[in-house]
Amino acid sequence: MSTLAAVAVDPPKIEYAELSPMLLVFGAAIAGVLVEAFTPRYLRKSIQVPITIVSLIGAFVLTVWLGLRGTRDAAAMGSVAVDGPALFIWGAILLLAVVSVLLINDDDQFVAQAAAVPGSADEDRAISEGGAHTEIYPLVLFAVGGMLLFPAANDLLIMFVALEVMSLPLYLLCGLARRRRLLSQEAAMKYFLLGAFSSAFFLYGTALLYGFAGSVDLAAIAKSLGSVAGQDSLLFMGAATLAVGVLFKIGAAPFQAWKPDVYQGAPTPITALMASGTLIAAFGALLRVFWVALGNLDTEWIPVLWAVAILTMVVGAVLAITQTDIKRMLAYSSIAHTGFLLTAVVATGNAGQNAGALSGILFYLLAYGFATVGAFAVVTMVRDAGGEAGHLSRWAGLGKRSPVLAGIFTLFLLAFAGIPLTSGFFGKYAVFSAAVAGGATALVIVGVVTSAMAAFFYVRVIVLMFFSDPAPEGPTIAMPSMGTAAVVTLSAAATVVLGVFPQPVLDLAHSAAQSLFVR
Amino acid sequence: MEPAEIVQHSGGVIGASWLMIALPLLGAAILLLTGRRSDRAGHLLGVAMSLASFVVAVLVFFELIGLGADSRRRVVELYDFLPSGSLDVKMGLLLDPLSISFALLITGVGSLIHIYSIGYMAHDPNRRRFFAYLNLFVAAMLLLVLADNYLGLYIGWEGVGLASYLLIGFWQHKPSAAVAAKKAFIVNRVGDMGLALGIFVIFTTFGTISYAGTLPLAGNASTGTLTLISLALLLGACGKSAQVPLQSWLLDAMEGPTPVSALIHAATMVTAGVYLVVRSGAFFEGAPTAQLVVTIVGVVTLLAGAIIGTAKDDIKKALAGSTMSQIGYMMLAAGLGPAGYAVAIAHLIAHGFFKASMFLGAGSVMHAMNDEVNMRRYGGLASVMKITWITFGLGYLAIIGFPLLSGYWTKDGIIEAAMEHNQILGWLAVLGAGITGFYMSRLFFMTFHGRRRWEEGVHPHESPAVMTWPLIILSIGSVFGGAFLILGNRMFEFLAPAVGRPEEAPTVHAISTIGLVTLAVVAVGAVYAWLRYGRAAVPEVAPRGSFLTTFARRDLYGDALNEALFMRPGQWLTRIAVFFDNRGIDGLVNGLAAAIGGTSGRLRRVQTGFVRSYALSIFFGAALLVGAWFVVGNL
Amino acid sequence: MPWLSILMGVPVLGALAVAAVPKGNDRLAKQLTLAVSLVVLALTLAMAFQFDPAGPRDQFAEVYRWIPAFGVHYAVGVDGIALVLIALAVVLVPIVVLASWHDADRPDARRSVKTYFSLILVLEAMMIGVFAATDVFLFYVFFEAMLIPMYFMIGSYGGAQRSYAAVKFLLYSLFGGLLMLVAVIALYSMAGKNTFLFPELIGVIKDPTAQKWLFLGFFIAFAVKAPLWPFHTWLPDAAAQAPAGAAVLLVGVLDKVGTYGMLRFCLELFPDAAKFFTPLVITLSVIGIVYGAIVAIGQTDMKRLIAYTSISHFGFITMGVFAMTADAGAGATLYMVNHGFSTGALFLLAGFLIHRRGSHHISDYGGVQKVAPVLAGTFLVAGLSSLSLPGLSTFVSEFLVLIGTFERYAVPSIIALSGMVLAAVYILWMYQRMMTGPTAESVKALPDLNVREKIVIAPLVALLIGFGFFPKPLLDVINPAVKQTLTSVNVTPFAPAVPATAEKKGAGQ
Amino acid sequence: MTTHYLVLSALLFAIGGIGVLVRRNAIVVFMCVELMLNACNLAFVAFARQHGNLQGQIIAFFVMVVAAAEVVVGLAIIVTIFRTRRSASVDDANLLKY
Repeated sequence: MSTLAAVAVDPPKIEYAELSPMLLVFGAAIAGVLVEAFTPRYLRKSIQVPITIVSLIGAFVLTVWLGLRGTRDAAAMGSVAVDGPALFIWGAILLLAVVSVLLINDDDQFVAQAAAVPGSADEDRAISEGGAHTEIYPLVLFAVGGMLLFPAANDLLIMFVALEVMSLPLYLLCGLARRRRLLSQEAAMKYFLLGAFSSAFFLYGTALLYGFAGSVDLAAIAKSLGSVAGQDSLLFMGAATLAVGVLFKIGAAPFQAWKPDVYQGAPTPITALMASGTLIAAFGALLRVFWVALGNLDTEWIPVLWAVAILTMVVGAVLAITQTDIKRMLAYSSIAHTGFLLTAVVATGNAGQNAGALSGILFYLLAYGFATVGAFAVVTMVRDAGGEAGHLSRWAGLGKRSPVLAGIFTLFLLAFAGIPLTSGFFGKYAVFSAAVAGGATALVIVGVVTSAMAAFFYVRVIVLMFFSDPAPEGPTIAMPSMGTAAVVTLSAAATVVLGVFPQPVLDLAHSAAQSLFVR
Repeated sequence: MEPAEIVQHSGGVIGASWLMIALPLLGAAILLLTGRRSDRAGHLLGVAMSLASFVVAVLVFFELIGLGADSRRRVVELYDFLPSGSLDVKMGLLLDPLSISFALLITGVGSLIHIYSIGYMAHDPNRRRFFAYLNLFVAAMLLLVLADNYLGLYIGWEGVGLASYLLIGFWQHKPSAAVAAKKAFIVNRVGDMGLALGIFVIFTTFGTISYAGTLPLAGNASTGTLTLISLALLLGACGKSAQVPLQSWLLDAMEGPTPVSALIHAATMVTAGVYLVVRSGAFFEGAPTAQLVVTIVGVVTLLAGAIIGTAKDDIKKALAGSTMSQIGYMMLAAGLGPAGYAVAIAHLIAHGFFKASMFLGAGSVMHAMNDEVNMRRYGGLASVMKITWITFGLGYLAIIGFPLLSGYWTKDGIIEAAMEHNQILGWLAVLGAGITGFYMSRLFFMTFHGRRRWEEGVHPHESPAVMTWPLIILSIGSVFGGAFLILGNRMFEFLAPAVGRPEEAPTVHAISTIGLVTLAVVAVGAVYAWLRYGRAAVPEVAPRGSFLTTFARRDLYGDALNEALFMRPGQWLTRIAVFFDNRGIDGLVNGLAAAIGGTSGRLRRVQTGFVRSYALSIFFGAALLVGAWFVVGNL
Repeated sequence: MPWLSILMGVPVLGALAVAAVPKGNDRLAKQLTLAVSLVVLALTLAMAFQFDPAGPRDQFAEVYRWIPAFGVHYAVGVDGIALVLIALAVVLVPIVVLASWHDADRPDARRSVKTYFSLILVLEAMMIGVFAATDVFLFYVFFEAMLIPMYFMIGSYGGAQRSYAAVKFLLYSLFGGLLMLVAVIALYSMAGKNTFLFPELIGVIKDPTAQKWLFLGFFIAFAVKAPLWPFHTWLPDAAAQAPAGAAVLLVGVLDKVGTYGMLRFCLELFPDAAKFFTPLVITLSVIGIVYGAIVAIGQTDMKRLIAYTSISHFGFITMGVFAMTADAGAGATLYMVNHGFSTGALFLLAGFLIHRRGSHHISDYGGVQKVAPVLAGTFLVAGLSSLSLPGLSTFVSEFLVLIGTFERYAVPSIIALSGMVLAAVYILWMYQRMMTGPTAESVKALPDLNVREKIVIAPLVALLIGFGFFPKPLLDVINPAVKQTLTSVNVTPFAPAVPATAEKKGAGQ
Repeated sequence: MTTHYLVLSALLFAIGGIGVLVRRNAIVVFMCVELMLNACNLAFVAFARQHGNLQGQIIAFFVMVVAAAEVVVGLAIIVTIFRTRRSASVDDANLLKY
């Protein structure tokens, strides 16, 4: 007793204000769980949706507030970095999360009773009861919370935890598609097993780096790189396996295999969330790992990432050419875009260049996020008897059946292709120019060649929609729900605005990137 | 003596000489733009414009005469045509004895042919268009001879090419006509390449392309340059004047209506080459080699044309052959330098008269014989169409050089000049004269004498006055023209300011030894012709004839040669190029695309759908990463 | 008064208005489009009259910061070269609109008519912008963005092979454009001036190696656009499949962006590299001239034939650009304009024929001259302009290019001369096959040009003849600009072998 | 001293990894993943001992918790799949491919 009392334990100092966005989201998530527990089924949705949206918007507001307040430091005993990039990424994630939730708010997408066997009696009953899993909302909130924490984590442990907090709900959400449930469940399982597998690598890397540095704090690791000697094998091993974990999350080759399957199988709103939010979060984490923790090791990892980037771009572009499923094609295109983003990651140098590259990446992520969410939103609207009309052939002649929708989708495709006057162009320009400034011109040339290839399959979809005649009994265009319509218009607007007048956002990204990451 | 200096001029009739070109051009424009509306009066407008132009020419001529001999080279600035970096072309007209004599010939003979055409084309629904083209031709031809710089000449040069194209192909519904027209244009284009090249070299040498800025300076340029210029220009001249090797188009050109053959392919356009050579004399005189080539081309052509003329049964083709040959004479003379220029131009003008009269005569005959051109279906026409017979006869006598008629003076002048210059050339020219005597007599007798070999249902009759009067006027020219120009060296003295002159003028004598020899040779040819085609009966279908005959009939295999050398290889080249473009270049591109697609298709298979294989890829990926890291780290 | 912004704004607004026209009312849409395009034409003329050839380089200049982060400006302004090309564009647009009055509303294709016309207007705005841009980045933006409307015009309203042709066109150009993007980025970071303003980038890149690479980046993009042999194979497909009007704008104006870019950017930004690569470029050009002509002779489809003739003509233009003499430069620029008119007329007339007979195979025609003399006549004039007959404006430009090239590179110029003969072959042979000879059964009932079509062709013919005899107005505008360009390339001006001083002596004798 | 533990953990990690690759039954595969996590834990603890700080041990606890959470989610997914397919073999589920 006394001995125990003798030991003075000073309580950890937590800057709750700086963590408020995350806390709000997590709090709302827990509240959601309680709602599930204690309110009657018919009420749940009408409670969950407001909670989710309000909390997300609230979190966004708080983020903005933090930004205005000029917060730039490592909170919670330096384990959570609330710095410029983190705030920008938070803002981006929260915005896209709100948008995605508007998509998710559409029962038709989600299974009535996940436990029910497809085609079985009790599934029919569940459907007839019109029930829906309102658990998806807290799950989404948890995932978003994870996404917020992942890029802000300033030590590897937090990063690991965040990784799991982000991933686990997504594993579940992937399995909740209402139609084509076999695919959905398969996607969930694949995502889960591979995710767990890769996170094991991440953890092992963490362990080794801990062994090397004696700490999992990113700054400490960075410092130790200079001081510790003779442990290279430990260091390299650890760094490499750690890299596996993050590269898996962003879906860089050769760790991209999960992306097409999961994107195709998951419910489209969830795909949208993953393609936008997860990617952004993962990139934030990736940057922290490589720039902060392994910053002084760049001579070693830059060549490695060069290879990875080239491989990723090529694999994404080449494989996408022959895809026949729209979601699968978008998955490959997202792989290609990951590759484009990586060209800026390797473009490190002096602080100025880093800031340039960072702001480029941030802008790209935001632009791409909006475009991709919008694209998936359109995908949800093109349906036929068996749900969404995934197969490209079904999209033939869409331009004649509903010009507006096809036009908007074309806009997104052009943005992906990086045509000027769309957001994608400036994104591409930002990262490529950063890469050139960082001396990665060769990489950029690979980048443009692959984006020329990539352009081919975007263009192919346009050809299908506009130049080929509609198939008889083609897909019907679902009358978009308020949410979906809002999402599409919002994303389209963002794509155009960022494409014509990107300066404000560029400034924002720039000021966010100026301070780089806190150490 | 050097040519007189070129001086600016303004005001007076000379100042208004641009009307010569403008009027016919205007006529053409009106006739083409108003379309069918002007069908009724169109031809009259055409004639009026041509005559007006002639009047202006005459007035200019007299004003020019009025000036002192040494100030007869006047430039009339029109406007700043082509201001560019270093090339700055001011469009202007050069009025000097040379250009004005051409202008007179063109407008004079041109007007007569216009008038003649009223009758000849009376029944053609597109007569208006015909006159529009004729006017266009006159305008272009005048620009050619009047321009004061090579670019202007070039524009007129291709302008007459266009007019000739349009007129040869006037009866477009006849495929043969269309083909002939195209052939004429393309062959001419080959010549034009030469002309253009010549202009380029002139420009790069002198920094300008106006006559005033270049010709007087010719002496400052190296002989090599001058030779290059001259040969390039000669190529152009060959194209336009149907000289070997670019002669092949002229015979086909007879597909056009006969007045066209008379105006363009006998009297005026085909002489443009001679004009070019004489005009550019300063260059040629600086390049003896080039001059030699000119004379050789001339002789070869005059023989070739004559030989072709001997074998043709188509009256127009025969005349075309003779045209070639006569222009050969002119070329030969033009190649002799100042000594030859005058006589060349004199022969050119005389030839303009008698050849035009004969072509129109031939037209009149065809008119009478329902457009029959085969002389083997003629015969004995002398009695039924007197005027045509007489006028044609005079022209015939003139061309074979019957004493005291035009050809006698001008052609002998050429032969003598050639003799003095080079014996071989001279004797070949004499030989040519002999052949001329033969084939022209053949033509004349086959057409107007001997047994009547008409198709049944043909009732020849004399042509209307509107057609015969021009014949009469032209024949007057062909009788006296030569004497007028040659006696007292009139042409020589008149041209001197324009083309310069050797120190002593050639002595003109009515009877010279060479003249007599020539006469004898011609007589032999004529008599032989009379024996074969005048007295003896002419078979109605051409006998197979000897190898030589076929050789001549086939235009000395000129076309066969072109076909073998250019057409066939060209066709092959085209096919190959098209194939290469589709399969080669485009194939490469599409192949690349296909390759990428194929790779993609095969690579997809790697995505087996088995989660464990994905895990494997992650595992190996991790291994690779670790490996790479160690490799890089230990570098 | 912000002339250029207005010139771009009017068509954009017009396009929106046309797009807003209620569905059934195609006629109104067409009339609106025509009106707008005419307004633009009028405005352009008004601007052109205020243009001072002797004045400063960029006139009517406007410079606003657009994206400071990238040093990008919305900067427009015209010199003589840009002015005439803009004029070309705005002259062609109303003609094209009137010509393609019925192109979009074919009964078989259920395609929106008004979209077609609003696309034309959007394209017009971009064409003006690309020539007016004085900021390299802005130029690039237009350069790429232009592809999209043209892509849709070909793809949605073209012939049987339209989607293949459209995709080919887009990918070719996009590929070139992306290479150019790399060069643009590199140029920016190497110049290190934090600006894309063209005037400030002249002569900044000194390092020869860098110049060469950047030059290639720009050049390939332009060579694909122009198109220069061997990057040309997209053009015949695109031009043959596009509706006649679109083909005119594509070959007449869009492709000029390539040659314009060479003259403006490749030469002025990378003079040393340009000189280094000149032999190569001239060789390619000469090959293109002869090759294009020969392949054209072998075509059986009239639109493809015309496309190949254009490839030959673009050879002349690039040759003139890279000859780097005042004459050749002026000639090349003038060539861009004249070629627009001449090929425009040819494509439109071909379009009329195809519209009547429903076939673009030369062999399906014959003796048209007899039934439709005006059509045949204008076709002949257009054809003659394509073989650059003296008296038509195309001759002036071709002559200038050839003589200007001859000043520095005699042999290529001589080889190029053969293009004259080949041109005569392909044009006259096509005319012979289609217009002369006995009238084919299928065209017995072929109607002659109607009033609308006459109104379409008349101005083109007038321009061809007018500038053929009096090119001075254009040349006076072009010459100073070309001189300006050549001074920043600093090439030694041409001097004749026999100096003019000798004239006194020669004349004195 | 530490190295033995590290070798052991490496072995465990490798065994787990190989297991994931070779075993078909989803449950077993998943257990292999857990094995890998525990290998990591061993390493953490070993290092903690070496460095003489508690971080490693604390992390181990975190990892266990996370692993537990993973089990929950994982089993849920696997069970649903099993219910629909009547098989827990990971190889049966390959509708999504190419």
